[in-house]
Amino acid sequence: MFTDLFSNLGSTATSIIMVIAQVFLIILLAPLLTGISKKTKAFFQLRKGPGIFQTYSDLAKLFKKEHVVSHTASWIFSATPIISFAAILSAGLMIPIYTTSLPFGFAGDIIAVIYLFAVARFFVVLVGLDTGSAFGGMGSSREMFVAALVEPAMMLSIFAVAISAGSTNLGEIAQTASASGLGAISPAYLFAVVAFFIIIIAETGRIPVDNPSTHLELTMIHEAMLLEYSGRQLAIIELATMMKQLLVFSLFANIFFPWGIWSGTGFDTGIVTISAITISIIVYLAKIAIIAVCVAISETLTAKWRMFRLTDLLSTSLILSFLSIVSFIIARGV
Amino acid sequence: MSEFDIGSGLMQALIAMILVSTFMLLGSKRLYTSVRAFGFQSLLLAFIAAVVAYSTGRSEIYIVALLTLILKAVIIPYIFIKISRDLGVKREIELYVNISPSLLIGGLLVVISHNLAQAISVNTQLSNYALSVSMSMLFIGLFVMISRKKALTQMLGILVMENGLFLGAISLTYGMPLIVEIGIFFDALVAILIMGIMVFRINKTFETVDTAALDTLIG
Amino acid sequence: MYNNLFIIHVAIYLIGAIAALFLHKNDRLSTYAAFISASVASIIGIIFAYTVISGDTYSFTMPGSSLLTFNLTVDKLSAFFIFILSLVVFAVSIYSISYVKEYYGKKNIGYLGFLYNIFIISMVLVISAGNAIMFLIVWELMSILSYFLVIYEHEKEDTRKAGFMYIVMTHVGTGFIILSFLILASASGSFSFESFHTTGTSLSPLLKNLVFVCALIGFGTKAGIVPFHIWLPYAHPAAPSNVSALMSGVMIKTAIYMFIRVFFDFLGAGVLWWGILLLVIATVSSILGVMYALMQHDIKRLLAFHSIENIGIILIGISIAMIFTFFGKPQLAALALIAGLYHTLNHAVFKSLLFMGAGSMIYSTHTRNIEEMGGLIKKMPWTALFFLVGSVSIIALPPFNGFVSEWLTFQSQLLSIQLTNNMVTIIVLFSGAGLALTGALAAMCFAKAFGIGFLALPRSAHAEHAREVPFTMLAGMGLMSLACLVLGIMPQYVIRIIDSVSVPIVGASISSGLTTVGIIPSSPHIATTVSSGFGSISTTWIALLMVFLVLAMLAAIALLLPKKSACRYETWGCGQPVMTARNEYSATAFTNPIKIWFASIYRGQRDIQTTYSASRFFKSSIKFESHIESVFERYLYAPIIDLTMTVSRTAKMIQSGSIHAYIAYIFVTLMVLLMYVLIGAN
Amino acid sequence: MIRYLLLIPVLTAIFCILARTENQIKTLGLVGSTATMIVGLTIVIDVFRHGTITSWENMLFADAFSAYLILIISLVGFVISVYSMGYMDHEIKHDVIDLKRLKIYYVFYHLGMFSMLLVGVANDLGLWIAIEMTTLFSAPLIVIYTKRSSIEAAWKYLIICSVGITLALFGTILTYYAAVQVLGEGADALSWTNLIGVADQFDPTLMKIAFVFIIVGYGTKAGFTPMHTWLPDAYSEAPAPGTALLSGVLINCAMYGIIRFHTITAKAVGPEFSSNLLIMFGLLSLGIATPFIIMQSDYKRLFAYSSVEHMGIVALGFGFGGPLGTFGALLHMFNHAVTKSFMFFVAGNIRQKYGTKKIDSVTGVVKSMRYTGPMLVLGGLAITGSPPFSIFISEITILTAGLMQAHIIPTALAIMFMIMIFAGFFNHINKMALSTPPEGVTVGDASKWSLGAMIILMVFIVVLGVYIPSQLYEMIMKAVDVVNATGM
Repeated sequence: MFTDLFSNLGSTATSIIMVIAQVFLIILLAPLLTGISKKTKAFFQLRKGPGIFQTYSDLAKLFKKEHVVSHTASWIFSATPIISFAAILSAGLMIPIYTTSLPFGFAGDIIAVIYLFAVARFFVVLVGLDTGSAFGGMGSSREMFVAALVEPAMMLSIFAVAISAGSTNLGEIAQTASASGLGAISPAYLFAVVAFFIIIIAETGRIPVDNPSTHLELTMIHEAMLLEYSGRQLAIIELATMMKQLLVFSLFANIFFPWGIWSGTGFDTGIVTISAITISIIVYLAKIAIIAVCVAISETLTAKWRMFRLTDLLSTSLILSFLSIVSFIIARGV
Repeated sequence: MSEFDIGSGLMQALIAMILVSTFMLLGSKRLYTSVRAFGFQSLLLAFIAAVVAYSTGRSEIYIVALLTLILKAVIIPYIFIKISRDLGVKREIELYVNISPSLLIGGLLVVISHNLAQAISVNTQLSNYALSVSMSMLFIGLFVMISRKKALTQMLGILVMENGLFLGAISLTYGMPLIVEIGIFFDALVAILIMGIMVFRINKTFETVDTAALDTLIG
Repeated sequence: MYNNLFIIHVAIYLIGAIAALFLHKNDRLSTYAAFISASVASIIGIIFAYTVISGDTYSFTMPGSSLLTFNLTVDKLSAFFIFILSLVVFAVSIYSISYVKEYYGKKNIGYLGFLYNIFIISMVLVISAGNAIMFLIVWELMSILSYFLVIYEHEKEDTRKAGFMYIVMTHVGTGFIILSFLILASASGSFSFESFHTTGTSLSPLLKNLVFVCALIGFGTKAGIVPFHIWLPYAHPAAPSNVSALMSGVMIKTAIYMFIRVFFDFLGAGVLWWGILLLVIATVSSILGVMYALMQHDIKRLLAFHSIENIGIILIGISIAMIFTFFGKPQLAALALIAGLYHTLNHAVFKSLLFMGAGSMIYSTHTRNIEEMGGLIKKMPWTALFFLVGSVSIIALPPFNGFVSEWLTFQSQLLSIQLTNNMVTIIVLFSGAGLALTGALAAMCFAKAFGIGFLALPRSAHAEHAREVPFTMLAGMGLMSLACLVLGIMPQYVIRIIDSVSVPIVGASISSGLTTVGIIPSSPHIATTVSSGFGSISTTWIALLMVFLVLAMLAAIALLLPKKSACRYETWGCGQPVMTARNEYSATAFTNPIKIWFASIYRGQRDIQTTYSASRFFKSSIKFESHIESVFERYLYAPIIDLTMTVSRTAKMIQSGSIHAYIAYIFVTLMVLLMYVLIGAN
Repeated sequence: MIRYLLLIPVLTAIFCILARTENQIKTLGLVGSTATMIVGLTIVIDVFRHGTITSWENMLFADAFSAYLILIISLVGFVISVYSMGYMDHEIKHDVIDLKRLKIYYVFYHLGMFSMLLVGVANDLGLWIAIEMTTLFSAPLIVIYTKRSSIEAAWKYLIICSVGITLALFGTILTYYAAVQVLGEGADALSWTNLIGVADQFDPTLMKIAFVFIIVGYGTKAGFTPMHTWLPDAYSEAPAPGTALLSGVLINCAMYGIIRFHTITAKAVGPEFSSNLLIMFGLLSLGIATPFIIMQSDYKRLFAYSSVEHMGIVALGFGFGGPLGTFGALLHMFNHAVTKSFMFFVAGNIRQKYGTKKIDSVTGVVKSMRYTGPMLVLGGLAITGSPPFSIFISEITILTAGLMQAHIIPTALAIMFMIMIFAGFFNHINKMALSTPPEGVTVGDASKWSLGAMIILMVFIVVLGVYIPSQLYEMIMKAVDVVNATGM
């Protein structure tokens, strides 16, 4: 009776192993990515900067520290780190990391992923309001504003990807793209890449949209909402944010540059499989590292924009996605 | 209708005179002259009725002629003059439209009536003429009601219209059935009576018989 | 038994209505009479709806005279809407038992209970009418009764204005409906819907388009689509909250029902531009609805605007179904229609939940302004929880119900790629961006509504003294919250049911897309495997995953981290010694970025008045006023009203009081007509 | 039987003159109208069962159409007399009118009834006399309150209607002239049955001219725009039951006259000519009533303009024609008579309570008057054609007929005007009914007589909104046959 679900993979056990592997990969890689990104920025700013593993130590320390909760705050405040962590990790199970045959690929497609991210965002925004601090409210307001800007552009770029792949399930999108090799590159594809790149910057709160390393309250967006968090709660929510960043990068990497990803159907081929998986993971690491570096470079090259200028940026993305769709539809030549 | 040919010429002359009397009424600026013109017109009508009665040989139409004579040519003008004396109404008629344009419009109305009458195919020459004059009187009566300010002159307008009707009834159909005819007669009389009472009322309440003052109910 | 269920349930409503009226001297008794009977009747209604959906069409003809025949036909579509109605009525009735206590001694409860029950009957009959005359009668009855409910608190000036606007708008709508039905009736020679069904598709193109446009305006007015929505944000807040829940949850759905009935059943969705026009209107409605909602601080007005938004989302599904039907893709049409119907059900559930929540907030705080609430989560934890569930559902967060229907809508938009008409595909896909924008703005709006209304410190004395509402009110809300969850995590069953409803309409089924896969048997996922696999989700599994992860994390925290309880302290306020509610971010400020972004649409105006005490450096007070302009009221309706007024004023001059003029009218009329005859004769 | 029908009101009027006390007059009035109603209904049933009946050497007769008119007159007339009991009681008590005025009211009320019934049963062009009589007998009802404005209204009523009636008489004469050409001279030429029998041989142009005079003439009395100008004045000045009589019953008599000639004209020159004129006047009446309703400041005038509107709708119905249109128009005559009388009763109650006819000075009727208040709202809905009230049914029938006869634009225009009228009307009703009453207005409703009369009408309004008894249906269908000349 379980065969349907795991028909591609042979047995329940392997699926469980794969799920666990993915979970740990996501949790473990997320701080590393932040480290790489910080290091790159430091490099270009001619600083030495912290090591790429510094983030791990920061998190470990935060877990040990005591946490302070405001009098004003309600249960929403305490629940949010866990809810947003769970939501983002659930989304992570639907995004191809090193394999396109996701055990939970059927449970949610890209739309579900975006809405799971939205769950995390919604609760974080509530927290911004929950503490009663004016900064929190400001951060929440801006966060939602940026989200409203991002959402249409993102949905359209996803549409662009989905219609060309003929599916919204990420595993299949990656598989289709990877199977068609370099033939996937088309005008539609190029428009979509640029459009999506703008979106990952906005979605992960990078310059010019938000500055993750700012400590000036009036300019903060994401950080402002988390201002009241401390200790383990801060650690969990920071980790969740990093995970989201990793996942967005992975989305970008495996949708647009899926080459090298393992798309095997089971472990039955023994050593070949294991080597293929290893290669896949290494390629994956390389890809997201490159993306992180690219994002860091683009961050270094631009200054943070005034909030109301962001409409320009995101309408660029919207138009590009639109062009991508149009060129795909025209190219299909019906 | 052959027996009627004898009276045809006479009829036409009488009808023409009625039209003239109508224009007299329309063209006069004095109340008494108007009333007299109306009386004259009614007298002519009574004649016409008598001619019709004679030529068709239907004696009951004589009754109609007599009633017309008594009521319209005598009693109603008398009532009019009495009312105007009692109320001290000014002799001069107040107008919205002056005499000469009034006459012009009257002429136009006669032309229209004539055209209308000609459009009807069943007409003989006489009935054609009678119809056009009676319609003219109807229209001119209406026009008098529009262009004259005082209540009394408005009543006069109605009476001219009724005379027009009567002319039509008597000369086109040689008198409708008597009972209907007489009914119409008394109805008209009652109407004039009630209006007369109303005029007194208006005079008492508004201290004028100028109906232009009766314009408080708007919207 | 099956045949009698319908009659029985209507009869129970009726008994409740009459009993409430008779017991009006005793507030408590009439409350029980009205609302308990309504909830009993609604249960029977649910059973009845179920029997029809799983069985055959139910029809019933009342004995009537030769001109007026009343016949009821409840097919699967009607039954589905009766199900929605009964479900909402059940929860709302339970809620009402305590809610109406607010009015004890102040208003006539018997009258309210009477109207409430009769209003429900009228909605049931609207949904089940099988004949145009009967439909028009009950339709207008529904409007009138809801008008009476809207003006229940008619002592307030605003309520009277809202009532007037509502009755006029709805009557305008009815006028258009009458025209469209009469065209159908004069073509088919009968008023029965059955004959409309047979002749509708064979009408001449002109008449067909006329029927469509009239029906669109007519029912669109009731549904509240832009630009006919202006009554909705006034009327829904003016009514008592339980009635608002019914109006927003059910009444405007009757228009959706009729959209489907007319466009598919009568007209066969046979013209392409119909679907496209409706799609554009729907998208614009959803965006503008949520945009105006964002600017509202009156919680009920906010929710009312969200009804406009959600009607838009529902109609996106339905219009895409029309487009697919036109292109001869019944399976895709089925998917889109199911998306629309699913959202109809969902909206009914969460919107009534939210209106009940709003009612509870008002019940406790005696204000509708969320700027004066705040901190309610501590005073009324259950209400807060239920309102949160409603909020998450309406903004379509998984695993709650709104997500499923929005996902289906997105999928049907995506599947337009299978159409051969490029232009249509692009329009449909682009509407997806509109839907996404709507979603994001809705999230912002409910973050505001919940965040400002329930979180942080109380913002006024009203909120300070708020207390949790009585049990039945919580029960009503709890039920609907549960429904939100169940509809969210078990869509596979719901879709099967809706599928059987939509099969007679579009002629195809998508139940093959419901693959049974899973560790837990019978918890399959839904997939849009229409002609080729496209996307799949399993909210059951998403929910399970999230629950599992949350539990795992709690376990991990408990096991791995040292046991430390949190240290409670003040919120950091930039060094200010005491944090008060005045430091908090306000709802106005929260939505200000959007207001600036869409300044051209909102046309906001602000007015700052500063008074100084000694010199201009010492401000004694600053008064800030800001309001937005209702574009449609100002640029569409106001000119029409002004024009009517000017014309009327001018026309009124003909009654000048002068008798001479009056006679002149007669004279002129006579002359004109005689000339007409003369010209005709020559 | 027909003779008794005419005799009873006249006798009642005579007895009223002789009566000494208020109670005697009022009792006489009620008894008289009850008797009239009973005789009227008997005739109606008789006609319904056995077909046309005649009396007095064919001078009087009743076919299905006249029986239908008699039904409306006797029924509504009776209810009005019931209402008068309460209304006049209040006026006497508050010294608004004295015994003499009361007597005038009752005498002319019954004379008015007589003349209207005569309209129904006059078997020839003598119909004209009857209609002229209705004008004369109803004029005194307008001046019951001896105010300046009443006199002004009465004067306008008399003059304008006299003009109209004179024009109508001319039309009648022309018709007779046309008939004489075919039938030869003699009294028989004037009876309806004879006229219709030979109408197709009439001279068409003559008949057209005749009908123009008829429709302008009787149209004045029926309140067709632009001849309606007397109507709001007269309606607003007469006492409420008098207005109910004028608007509910009398107006239908004029319409009856027009339709009799419409039948003949349609036969003589083909249906288009007279139908188009009716449609034109119908639309004009609807259209002109609209701004006056929207901008109205006096609620009795408001209801008066609504009568103009409804006569327009009736004209539309007859103009659209066909069995459905005529049916709708006939039904609408009845529904309008009932509903409009009801509205004027409401207006009477409100005026007696608030002492003003200004809409702005009336608020909170639902609070100050427990029964009249809701009735105001329901009546307002009913009169503007909202279901489930009777007027909706007749309007929808008429509109359907319009579409069936392919008059799409007139139908659409009519719907538009109806909606605008609804909006205008409800704006006023909303203001009057809701909110709290002004200071100084005590809580309390009108007398039982008044409310009783209103409840009787309400029953008709509601029942006919959802159910048309088959007897009534067949009865109207027979009248439809007469009007469309299909039954012969």
